[in-house]
Amino acid sequence: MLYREAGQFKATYAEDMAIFPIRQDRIALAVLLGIAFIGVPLLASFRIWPFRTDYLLWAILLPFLILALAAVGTNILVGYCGQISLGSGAFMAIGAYSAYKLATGVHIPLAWLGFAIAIPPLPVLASILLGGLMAACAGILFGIPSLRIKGLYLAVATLAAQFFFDWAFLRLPWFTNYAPSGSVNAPELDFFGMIVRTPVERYLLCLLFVTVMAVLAKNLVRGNLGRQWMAIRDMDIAAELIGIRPLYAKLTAFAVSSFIIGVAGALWAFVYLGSWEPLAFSIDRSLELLFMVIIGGLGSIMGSFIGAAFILIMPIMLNVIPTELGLPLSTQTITHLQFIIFGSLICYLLIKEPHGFARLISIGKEKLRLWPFPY
Amino acid sequence: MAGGGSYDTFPKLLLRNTAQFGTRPALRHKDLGIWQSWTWAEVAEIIRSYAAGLHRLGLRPGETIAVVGSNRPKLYWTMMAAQTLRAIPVPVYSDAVADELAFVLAHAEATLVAAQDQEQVDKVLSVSDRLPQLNKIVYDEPRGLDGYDHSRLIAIGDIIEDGRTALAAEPTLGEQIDESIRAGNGSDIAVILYTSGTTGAPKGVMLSARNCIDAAIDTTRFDRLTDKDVVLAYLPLAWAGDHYVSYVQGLVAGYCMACPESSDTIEQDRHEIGPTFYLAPPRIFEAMLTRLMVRMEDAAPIKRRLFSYFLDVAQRYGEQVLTGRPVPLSGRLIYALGRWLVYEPLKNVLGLSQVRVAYTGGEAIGPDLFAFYRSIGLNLKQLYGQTEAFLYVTCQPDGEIYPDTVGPPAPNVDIRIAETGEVQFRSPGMFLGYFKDQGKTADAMTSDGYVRTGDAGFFDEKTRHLKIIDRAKDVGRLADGTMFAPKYLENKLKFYPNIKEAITFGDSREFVCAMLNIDPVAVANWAERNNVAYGSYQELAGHPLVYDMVAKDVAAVNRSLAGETVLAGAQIRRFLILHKELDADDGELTRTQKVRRRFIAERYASLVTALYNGAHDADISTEVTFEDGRKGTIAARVKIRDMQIVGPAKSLGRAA
Amino acid sequence: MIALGQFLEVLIGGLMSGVLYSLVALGFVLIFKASGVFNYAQGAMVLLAGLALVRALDLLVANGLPLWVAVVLAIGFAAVIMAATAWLIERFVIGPLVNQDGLTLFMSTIGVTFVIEGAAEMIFGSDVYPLRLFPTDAWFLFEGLFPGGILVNKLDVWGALIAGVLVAGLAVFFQRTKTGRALRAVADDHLAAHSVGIPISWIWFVVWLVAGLVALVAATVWGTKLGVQFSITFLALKALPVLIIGGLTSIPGAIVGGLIVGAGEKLAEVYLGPSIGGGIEYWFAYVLALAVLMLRPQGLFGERIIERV
Amino acid sequence: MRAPNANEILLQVEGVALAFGGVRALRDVSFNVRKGEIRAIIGPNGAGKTSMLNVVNGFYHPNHGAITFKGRTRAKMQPFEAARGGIARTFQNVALFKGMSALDNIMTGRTLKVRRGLLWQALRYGPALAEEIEHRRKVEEIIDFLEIETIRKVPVGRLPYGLQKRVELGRALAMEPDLLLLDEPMAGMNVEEKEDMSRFIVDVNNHYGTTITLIEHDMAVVMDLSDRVAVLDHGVKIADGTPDEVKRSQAVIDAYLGVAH
Repeated sequence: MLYREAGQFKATYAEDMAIFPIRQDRIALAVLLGIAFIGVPLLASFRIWPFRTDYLLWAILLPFLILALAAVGTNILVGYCGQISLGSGAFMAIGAYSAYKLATGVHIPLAWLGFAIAIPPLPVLASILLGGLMAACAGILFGIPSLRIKGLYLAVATLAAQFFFDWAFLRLPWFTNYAPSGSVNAPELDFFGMIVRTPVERYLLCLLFVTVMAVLAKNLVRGNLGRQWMAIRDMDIAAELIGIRPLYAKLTAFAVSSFIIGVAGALWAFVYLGSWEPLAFSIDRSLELLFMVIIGGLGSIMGSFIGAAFILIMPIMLNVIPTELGLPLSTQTITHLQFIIFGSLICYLLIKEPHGFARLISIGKEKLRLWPFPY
Repeated sequence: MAGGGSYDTFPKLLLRNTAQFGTRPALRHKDLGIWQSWTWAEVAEIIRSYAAGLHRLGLRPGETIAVVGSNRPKLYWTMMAAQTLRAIPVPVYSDAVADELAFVLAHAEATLVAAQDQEQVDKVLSVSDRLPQLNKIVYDEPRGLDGYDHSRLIAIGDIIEDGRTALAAEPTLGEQIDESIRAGNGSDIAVILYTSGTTGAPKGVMLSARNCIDAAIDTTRFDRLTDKDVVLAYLPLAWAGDHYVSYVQGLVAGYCMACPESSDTIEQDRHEIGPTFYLAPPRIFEAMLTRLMVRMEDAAPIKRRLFSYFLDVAQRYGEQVLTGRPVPLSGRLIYALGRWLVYEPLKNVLGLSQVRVAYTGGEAIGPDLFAFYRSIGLNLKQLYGQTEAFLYVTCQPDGEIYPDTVGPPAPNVDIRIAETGEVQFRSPGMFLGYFKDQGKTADAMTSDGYVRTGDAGFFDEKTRHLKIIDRAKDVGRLADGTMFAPKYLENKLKFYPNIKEAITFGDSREFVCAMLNIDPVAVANWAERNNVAYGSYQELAGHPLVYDMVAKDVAAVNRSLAGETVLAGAQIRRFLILHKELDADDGELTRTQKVRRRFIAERYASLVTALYNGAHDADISTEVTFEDGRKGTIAARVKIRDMQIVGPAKSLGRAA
Repeated sequence: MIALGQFLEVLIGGLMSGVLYSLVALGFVLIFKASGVFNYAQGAMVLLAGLALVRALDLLVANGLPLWVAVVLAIGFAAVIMAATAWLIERFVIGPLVNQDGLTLFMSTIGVTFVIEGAAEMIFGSDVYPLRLFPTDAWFLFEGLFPGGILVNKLDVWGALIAGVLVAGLAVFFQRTKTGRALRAVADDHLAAHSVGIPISWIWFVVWLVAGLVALVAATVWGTKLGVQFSITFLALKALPVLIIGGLTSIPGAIVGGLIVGAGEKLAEVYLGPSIGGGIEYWFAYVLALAVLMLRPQGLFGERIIERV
Repeated sequence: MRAPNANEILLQVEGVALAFGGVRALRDVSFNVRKGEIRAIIGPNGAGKTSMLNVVNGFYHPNHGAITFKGRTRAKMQPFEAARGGIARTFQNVALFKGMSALDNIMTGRTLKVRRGLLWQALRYGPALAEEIEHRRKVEEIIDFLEIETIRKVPVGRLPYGLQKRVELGRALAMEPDLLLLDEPMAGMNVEEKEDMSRFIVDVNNHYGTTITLIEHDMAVVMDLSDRVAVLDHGVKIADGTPDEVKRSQAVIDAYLGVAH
C-alpha cells in the first residue's frame, strides 16, 4: 500500500546490491536517522515531553543501543555462521576489563625474565577499540573447538569461556588493579578533548558507535565473507567442497562477533554503568543476548535491533502496566508474573515465527509491496 | 518540443537528436540483471559504424534487409543502419512459421537477414533453398552458433567492430556514409511492414520517410511527448503499433525506448522501468484484467470486499475525476481514499502508475473493459488505425472520451463515409502502396486518392466522433433486417474473464448464434476453487457447470443488448463452447491474435449448421498442428445451449 | 598416609557429589534421547518438584499425619504436579514446535524455565524450605586403615544408591518395555515413527513425565542437601558438563560423566585451586568437558555423527 | 572446437580402493579423464559411483591407490584443496544453501576468486565494491547462460527440483573449474528438463571448454553426450571405452540385466 516501486529500475550493480534498493525504504531510514541523530538530542536538551526526566535516555535508549550492538555481534556468530554461543557475556566482560586496563595503564611484571611490560594509559577511544580486539583474540581462542564440535555441544565450549572469565575477573585482582571492593570505576570519557558526561552526550557517542559498526557489519554480511558464513551455517560439507576453508570462515566469524561484542562491553561498562563488577557480564547476559538474536531474527542485522528493543522494553512494560491499571500487586508477585509472562511470550513467539520478528516484518513488507494482491 | 522540420529522414533525425539530446538516454535494455543504457550520442556512433560495416558487406541503397526477432537493441539498430545506407528494413513476426517467413523474405527480395538467435537462424536456414537472392545472415545472440559454418553467418557485434575500424582506417568511407545520409530525402521508402491480413497472403505496406515523420510530428505534439518520456518496446517488431511508438516516435520526440530482458519477463520489466507512454492491443488489457481478477479471488475476504467496494466507487466517480468534470465533495474524498488504497497500488503492481498517456488500438475494445481502466485513473484512450495509415486515423483527445467511439480524426487527417458505410481517409501517414502489388494497391484506394479502410462506421451526431461498427464485409443484416455487428457482440462477450474468444454468426439468418472459447487460466482457477475435476482443456470446455457459468455471462450480454435500440434484435439465441483453443498455428487467428472469421466458418461448418438446425450437440473433428510442427486430429462432441431472449426494455415494462 | 587418606576422602566425596549431578543429567539425557530437545528447564523442574514435595509434606505433617503416610502422599502429590507440567509442556510448547531445529527448541525450553520458576514460586512460595528425608550425619569408613577414617556423608551414599536404582530401571524401561522401544524409534526419526503409527504426542508426554519423576527424585536428594530453594535451578548449568562428557544420548554415559566431573572438580579444588586463586570448582568442569570434546566430538558414549553427501 | 586432444590426461585414477569398515565400496579402480572430454561413469545402484566422485573430490580418502590431477599426484587432501585445484561438483540430492537466494548461492561459487580481505569487504568501497561488482557480472553471465533470470532473487528452498539442479550447476560453473563432476544431474527430471540440462552440459563443454565427468542412469543421455564411458559394478571397473564399445561389452549387459555373480 505504501510502496510505489514502478519506475525504480537499477542501472548499475551497485544500485542493485544496495542495502535499501527501494526508495520508500530509503526515506524511512532517513527519517529514522533524522530522529535518532537530531530529534532525540534536541528534545532532550530542551526537556520536551518524552525527555522531561533522564529516565527514557538512561533506562531505555542508552542500554538499547549498546545491547543492540552486542546483539548484532552475537547474530553474526549465531545467526549468520550458525555457531551457538553462550559466552557472549564473557566477551563483553573481556572488552570492558581490557579497555579499563588499557585506559589506566598496563603493568605486567615478568619476574622470571627480569623485566616488566608497561603500557602508558591510552586515550579512551583507543582503549575501547583495543578492548574489542582483545575480545576478538579470546573469541578466536574459544572458536578453535568449533572446528571439531558442532551444534549444542559447541554451546558448552562457549559456556566454558563464560564461566572461566567470570571466575577470572572475580578472583584475579590484577584485572581490577587490586581494587579492594572488587568493583571498578570507568575512566573519564575524554574523546579528543571533549568530555562525555551528560546523558545526551553519552547517547550520541553510543549512537555513533552503533551506526558505524552496524553499517560495517552489514557490509561484511552482504559481502563474500557473509556468504561464506551462511554457507557454513546451511551445509558445511557443501561449503567445504566449493573451496571455503572452514577454519578461516568460523574463526573470522568468532573474531568479528567477539570484536563487536567486546566494544559493546566496553561501552556498557564505561558509558552506561560507570562502575561495575563481573556480575554485570554473567551467564544471564549471554542468555539475554541469545534471546534478542533469536526473537529478533537469526541472520538479520535489523532483527538484532528489534530483539534488543523487545527484550529491554518488555520487562519495563510488564511492571509499568499493572501499576498503570491500578492493580495492587506486591513486588514479589510482580516479579513472578514477569517471569511467567516473559517465558510464555518467548515460547509463543518461537511457535508463531521461528525466524523471529525480522521475518514477520519482511512478510508484512512483502504484503505491502504486493497490496492488494496476495501473490 | 522537437519536430521534424527540415529533417525528413530518420538518419537526419538521429543526427539532430545527437546534437539536441546527446546525453539523454536513447535506449535501455535489461540484460545481465541490470538496465544497460545508451545515450543518443553513443547510439549515433554505433549506427555509423554498423552502417559502415553493412556497406562493406555489400548492402546497397534500395535493397531490403529483413529483421526477425523480438525487441532487442541490435535489431532496432539494424533498421537505423539500413536506413542510413538508404536500404529498406523489413521487420517480420518472430513467431511466424517457416513457410510464412519464406513467403515474406522471397516477396521482399531480402538480400540480408538480421536474425535474433539460433532459433531464428535455424528457421531462415531451413528455407534458404527458396531464397536465391539471400546472401548473408547476421545474428545478435551468439549462443549455440559456435558450430555453424561462418561463411554466410556473421555476428552483428563483429560487423559493428569491423565498421568502426574501417571508419578509422579510411576517411573516404566516412564521407560515403555522410553523403548517403545527405542524399536521403522524404520520398525514400523508410520501411515495409507486412500486414498479417485477415484474408489472404500478407501484403507489404510501403511507408515513405516523410509519411512516418510527418504523422509522428502531429501525434507527439497532440500528446505533448518530450524527450523525458519512456516507452517499453515489447510488441512484435513487424506490427505498425510497435514500429510507430517505439521507433519512429522515439526518434521524432527524442524519448527513451526500453527493451525487456526476455519475452517472459515483460510484466516484471514494465513494473521496473515504469513507462510514461503505453500502447497495447485490447487483448493485452483483457489478459491483464483477467489475471488481476484471478489473483484477487485468492486474496483474504476483507481485501476482496474492500477491492470490490472501491471498484464500484471508481465506476461512479473515476471517469469524472479523470476528465476533471465536477464531482461532489464526498465522492472526491472517497475516490481519493480509493486512489491511495486500491487504484494506485493496482497500477503500481501492473507497472502503469507513471503512464501519462495510454492508447489501445488495432482492434475495437469492449466498452466495459475501456471504462474499467479509465475509472482507476489510467488515461487510456482509443485510437483507430491501420498499417496502411501508419497507425493513426483517429485518436481521442484527453478531454473528450466516450467508451463507444474512437474519437475525432487525428490531426491533418481527412475522413469521409462512403455510401456503403465504409470509412475512407487521407492522412500524412498514408502508405505509398503495397510492395510489388499494384493490383491490390488499386483495390485499396478510391479513384480520388482516399484509402479504403474496409471498416463500416458513422459519425455520432452529438460528439462528431467516429463510431466503428465492424468490418465492412462482416456487418450484415438478420433475415428480418435488423442490423448485426459481430465484432460489437464479440467484444461485449470477451469482457467477461471466463470468455477468451468469441465468433458470432447471424448475417442473413433468423437469429444470432455464437461459438465461444473459454479462458483456460480463469476457468481452471474457478475449477480448482470449486474442486471440479477435469483432465484436459477439452474436458473442461465441455463440462456442464462451465456451460452454466458461461450461460450466465451470455445472458448478461443479452440484457445489455436489450437496452440498445439499434442492436436489441441481435441477441444471442444459441451458443456452444469450442473443444479447442483457437490458435494462430492452425490459421484460425492472425499473428496479432485477430479472429479469421471466414476461415473459421468453413473449418467448423458442421457446428454452424448444428447451431441453426436446432440440434442439441454436434460432432466435429479438426486437423491440428502441434508446437513442433507435427500434424494431428482432435475429434469431440460439442453441446449446444439455448438462451431466452430478453425483450426490449419498453415492451418488458408494458408486459409486467 | 595422611595424604592418601585425604586423597581418598576427597575422591569419594567427589564421586558421591558427581553421582548427584548425574541424577539431574539423567533428566536431560531422557528428553534429548527421545525428542532431540536439549531441555534447559530440567533444573526448574527439579525446583518445582522439590517445592511441591516439601510444602505438601509440611502441610500433611502439620495436620498430624504419621511421617510415612505424609511422605508417600507428598510424593504422590508432587508426581501429579509433574504429570500436569509434562502434559502442558508437550501440549503448548513441544507439540507446536515439532520439526523446528535444535536451537529453537533449546530456546523454547529456556522460555519454559522462566514460566516454571515464576509459577512454582508464586504457588508454593519462594523462600528456603528444609527437607529431611534422609539422614545427613557423617559416617566414618575404614577407621582401621586410616587415622580418623574417611568422612562420608550418608546422604551421598543414599544418593548413589538411588542413582544406581534409577539407571537400572531406566535401562530396563528403554530396552524391554513397548513404550521404551517406541521412545527410541521416535528419537531416531519422529516422522518415520509417526508413519508407523506410534502416537507421537503420547510418547513425548511419557518422556516429559519420566523426566519430571527423575527431577522429583533429584529434588528429594538435593532438597535434603541444600534445602529446597531457588538456587537449585543452577544445577542445570552444573549438569551440562556431565552430559557433554558422557554424551548427550547415553544413560550410562550420564553416570560416568557425573563421576568424572564430581571427582575431577573436588580434586582440582583441593590440589590445584589454591595456587591460582581458588574457587576453580566454578569453571573446572567446563574446561574438562571441553578437553573431552576435543578428543571425541560427540562425548565418550555418544553415537558418532556420520555425514553423507 | 571441442576435439578432446588424446594425449593430455587431466585426471588419472590409479588402483584406488576404498572401504568403510567391512563394506568395500571401491576395489582397485583405475581410469583416466582427458582434457576437454565428457567422461561418463555408469553402473547399477551401489556400484560405488558416488564414492568414486567423493574420492576425487577429497571428501573420502582412499585406503590405497593414487590420484594424479593436472600432473600432480596428491597425498591426503582436504575437500577445499580439491576445489582450489579446480575441481567443482554437483550433488545427487541437491546440496544448496537453503538460507540464501539463487543469486547468492551462485555467488558463493566465486569465493576462491575473491582477493579483497576482511577489512576491505567491511568498507565495501572503491576497489572492494569494484571487485564485488566484477564477480556479480560473471555470475550474471552464468545466470543468462542457464536461463534462470526470473528466479534470481528467489530463496532456493522455494524452487522446484529442476531449477534447484540448475542453480547448483551455476554454482559449480561460478568456480570456473577445469574439471566438473556431475552426480546424476538429471535424476528426477521430466523429458523437457532433461533436454535442457543436456543442452547446458554440451554448451558448458563447448563454450567454456570444461572437462566433465558425468554419473547418470539414463542410458540414452549417457550414450548421446559422452565421449568415453567407464562402467563400475560392485566397486570394480568392468568396462571402459567409447559408448558403442561399452554397449556391446557382455560384462556390462550381465551387470545390468543381472547374472548371478
